[in-house]
Amino acid sequence: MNSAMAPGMTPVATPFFFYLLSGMAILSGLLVITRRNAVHSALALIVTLLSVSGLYFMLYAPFVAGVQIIVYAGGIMVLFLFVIMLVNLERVIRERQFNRMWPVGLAAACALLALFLSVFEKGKSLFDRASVPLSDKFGPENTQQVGIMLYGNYMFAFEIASLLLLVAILGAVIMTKKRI
Amino acid sequence: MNALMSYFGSKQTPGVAGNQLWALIYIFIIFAGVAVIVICMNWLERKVLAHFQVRIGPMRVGPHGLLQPFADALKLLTKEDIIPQEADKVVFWMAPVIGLLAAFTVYIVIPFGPTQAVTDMNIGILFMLGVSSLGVLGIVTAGWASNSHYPLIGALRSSAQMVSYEVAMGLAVVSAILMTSLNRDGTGTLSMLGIVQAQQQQGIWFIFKFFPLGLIAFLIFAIAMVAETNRAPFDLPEAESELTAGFHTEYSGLRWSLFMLGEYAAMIAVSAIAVTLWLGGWMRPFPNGLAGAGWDFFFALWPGLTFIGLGGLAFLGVVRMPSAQFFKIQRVGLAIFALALAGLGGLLIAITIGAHYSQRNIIASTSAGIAYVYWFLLKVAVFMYLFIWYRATWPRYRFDQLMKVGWKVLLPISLGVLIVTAIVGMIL
Amino acid sequence: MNDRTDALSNLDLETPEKPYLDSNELIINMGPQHPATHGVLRVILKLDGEKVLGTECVIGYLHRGVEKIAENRTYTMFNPYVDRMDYVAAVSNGLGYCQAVEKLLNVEAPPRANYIRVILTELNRIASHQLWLGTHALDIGAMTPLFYTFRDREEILKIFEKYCGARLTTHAFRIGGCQYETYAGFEKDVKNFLAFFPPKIDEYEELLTGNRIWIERTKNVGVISAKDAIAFGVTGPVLRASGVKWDIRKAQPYANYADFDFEIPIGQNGDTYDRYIVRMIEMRQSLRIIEQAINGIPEGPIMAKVPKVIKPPVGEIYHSIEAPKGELGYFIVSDGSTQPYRVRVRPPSFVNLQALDIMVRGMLVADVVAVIGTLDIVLGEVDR
Amino acid sequence: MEITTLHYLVVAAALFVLGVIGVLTRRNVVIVLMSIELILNAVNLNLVAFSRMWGGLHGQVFAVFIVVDAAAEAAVGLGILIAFFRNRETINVDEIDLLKW
Repeated sequence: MNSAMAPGMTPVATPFFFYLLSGMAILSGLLVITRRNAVHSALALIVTLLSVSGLYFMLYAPFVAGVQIIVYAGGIMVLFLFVIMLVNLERVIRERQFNRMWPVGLAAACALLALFLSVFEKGKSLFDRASVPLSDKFGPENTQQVGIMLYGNYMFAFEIASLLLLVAILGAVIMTKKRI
Repeated sequence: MNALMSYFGSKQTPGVAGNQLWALIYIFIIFAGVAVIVICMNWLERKVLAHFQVRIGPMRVGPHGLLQPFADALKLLTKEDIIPQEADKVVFWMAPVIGLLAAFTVYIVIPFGPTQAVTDMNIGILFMLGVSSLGVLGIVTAGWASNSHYPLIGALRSSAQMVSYEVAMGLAVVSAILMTSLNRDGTGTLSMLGIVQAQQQQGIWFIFKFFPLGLIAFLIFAIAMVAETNRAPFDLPEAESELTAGFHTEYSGLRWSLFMLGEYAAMIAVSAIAVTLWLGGWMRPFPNGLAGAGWDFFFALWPGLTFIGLGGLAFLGVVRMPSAQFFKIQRVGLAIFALALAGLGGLLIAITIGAHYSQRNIIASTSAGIAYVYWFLLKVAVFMYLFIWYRATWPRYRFDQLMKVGWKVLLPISLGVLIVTAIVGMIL
Repeated sequence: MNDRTDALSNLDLETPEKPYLDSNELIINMGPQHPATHGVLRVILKLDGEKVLGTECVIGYLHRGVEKIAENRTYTMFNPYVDRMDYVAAVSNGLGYCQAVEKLLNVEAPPRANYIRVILTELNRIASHQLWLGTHALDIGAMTPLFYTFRDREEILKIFEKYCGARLTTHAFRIGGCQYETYAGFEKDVKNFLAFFPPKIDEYEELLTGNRIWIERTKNVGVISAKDAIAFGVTGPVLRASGVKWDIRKAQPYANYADFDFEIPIGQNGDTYDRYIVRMIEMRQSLRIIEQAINGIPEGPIMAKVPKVIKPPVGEIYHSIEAPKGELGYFIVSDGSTQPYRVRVRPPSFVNLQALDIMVRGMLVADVVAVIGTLDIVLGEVDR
Repeated sequence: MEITTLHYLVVAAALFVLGVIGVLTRRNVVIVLMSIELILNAVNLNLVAFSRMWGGLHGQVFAVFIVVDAAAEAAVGLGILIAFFRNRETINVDEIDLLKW
């Protein structure tokens, strides 16, 4: 693809893997919103997340891919499964799955998709252009570069993110505790 | 032929060099190898545990029960495949596969030697921790899909346990990664290869670095990894006396054996992380203290000598076996096994000596590769033995105590070690 | 009685007050097929997550009607049946029954018979405690002690086998004394055992006593106060661990226990760890008793004068002994015929098991297993 | 055939729309939360794709922030869900229609 790239980063059979991963992502995304059983949805979502993580690898963003696997698939989804088991109600599975407003929601979503597609159509020339040659930021040094960015340009945002996590922890504990 | 030879003499792992043929060959070798090692571990665990417990363990199938794992495998494969009526069939079917995949995927970044790995990733250790943490999904879904109380409690226990110990584990790993940033070029790395090379460059295994900081981080990891793989004394998810068998209570036959395969594969994987991060990966002991061509040659002989020693032990078994007619087949079998081991050892020694005297590149790289893999696996084997030893010695923790150890003991200590390591690293 | 025992009313398993509302209330069946219930005990646990809200024991899976069988057997014929109750301490069972009938007949076993009885009973106490230790440790997760104790228990069983031909259900004693004279080398075997065993106890203790995990798993687990223990009629090591110095061997000496010098270990907290310590010391004390008995064993007959056909006078008798698990009592009503009118056994396991509920309320599932182990129940005796 | 940024954008748009459909039509709160994760992922994919396109790392850094945000959102959302389930014994969105009861 690009000769300036670091060795070892060359993906093989790019189109094949792209279509495989994105197909898996979209298909299991479809499963997420259609399954009756929330556990099945969660498992489908895990497949989506892992496929998206594979797409990150193909976009030379290994750090984001790793974070995606460790935080999303390993952490958040375990949390989801845990909660689904706690609130496991047979009743919910038997009941109606979609709310009464579903045609409106579907129509709105379709309109959104149409909007996207029209934007893509209009901006085709913009998005279709060849990517800039890869700098070493996308090579083996990616993690280091992202780290330098996080602690340099985005220092303040990083601290706020950690504060956000702290608040989230406290909130979750207070919310779920029976007696405080 | 050229394609096959293309890899020898390369200074990179096949994945990094873009050598797809060899990457595939490595994947195949590693997967088959791990499966074989797991089967052997099964035999070893039963044998070693038996000797801890004044028993002799399996003795009937093959000489000294050597064929026991194959008999077990045959039994498990031919058992009736039971899926409970009320179970969620699809998820029940998928759960062991998830666990197994998570355990096996990790192996693609484990560096058995500087070039003996499938590939090397920029985010190697992050990838390993992430993928191995996916194993919990298999356990949780297994517990849920069984639709039964004991598996459900086991699954809830294990998810809480693995998530909490991952924190301490991750922090211990970070303190090792901090040490890599003390290289001469001043940049750290997450790559598994890079971590071993950093130890090579700094001339010290990280377990001894900033004594005792490296040691404490290593110990925290060593405790957390036992918890992470659900082994005694942290085997609460499958606590036999409390939850009958925990999350795999309803599993039998092939699916159950997949869980076992996944568990042992995960044990080997976490041991490999520990070896890579703190024990110098593929490096032989005392590369600085006992340097020189003579010492190099001496340590290069070890792989062959080990196999010859094992063959000798097996031959001792032949000699000590009762001479009754009944044992004749066993004696012959064991003797063949001993000869095979000794022959393998002889071959390895021949390669080593050949590499010492000949100038052929291919022999030298083969010999070096054997030594690397040997030292790596030897260190991993020590951990495997420790796993069995723990199991024989200690009672099981209770759930709240387990959480207490994880959050109130390991986490603060690992945080402290991390901070002190950072400060010490900055001063030096 | 205090509040804890008031809460003992039925679990009300059928109707949860607010269905579904508490998302994590769980009712599970522990047993009858469960690795840690020591047989076929079924415990219904009501859990809040892992916390035990209440338990209910369902027993009777091993009920064989031993007491009813007694009414259709002569006094002699019934003797082997008692071995099948507490099958890990068969000698003690036999001793209790024989002595009860002797009391009813008003005969006294000769001194030599009493000495043999004491030696065998104390050996059996050690064997029973060994089995308890192994299974209890296994329940808590330590596999290895089980195999150590079984290895050493073998030595005791060998002595039994040589003495009376059976290892487990010994039927060692007869009404009026002993059937068998000691075999040649009995003294040597017992003395060998006395020298062999103390290092083995040290070995067990080395694995467990100071082990941090063991201490954490057993300290303050399954606590029962002395008051509660007495109120429930709990006896044996469980009672003594709560600090009550009650041992029938001292309190109402039977056989010739009054001759021997030994101590009764007691605990302070009444928790699982104390019960463990008490039983470990009891094993050492049993060795002391055996040592005194084997050195002072007199010559003489081993059987008192007992009529061929045992026909006790009309009346009733209650006699109890200190079995390894607690007070083992026999209540026998005689109507003057060759068969007892009624036999009632007071089994220590059955009574001790009643305390399970207050011992585990508010604890975790893992503690239920530990407490069942520490109560040292044998389902053969609970169900009879 | 070369895979361009547009391809990734289409995938991201598809995931986004799927997420929106899930949020707007499903009754089960857990699945609604999962759909939100889908939306966040679609955004992340966009960011990383553009980061690749322009050759800067800002997109990747933002993606990391969004992952952090998703973790916080999931924790609090599921916490609220459990608290709600304790009180009302339902996890259907259209039954959560009172601010106070």
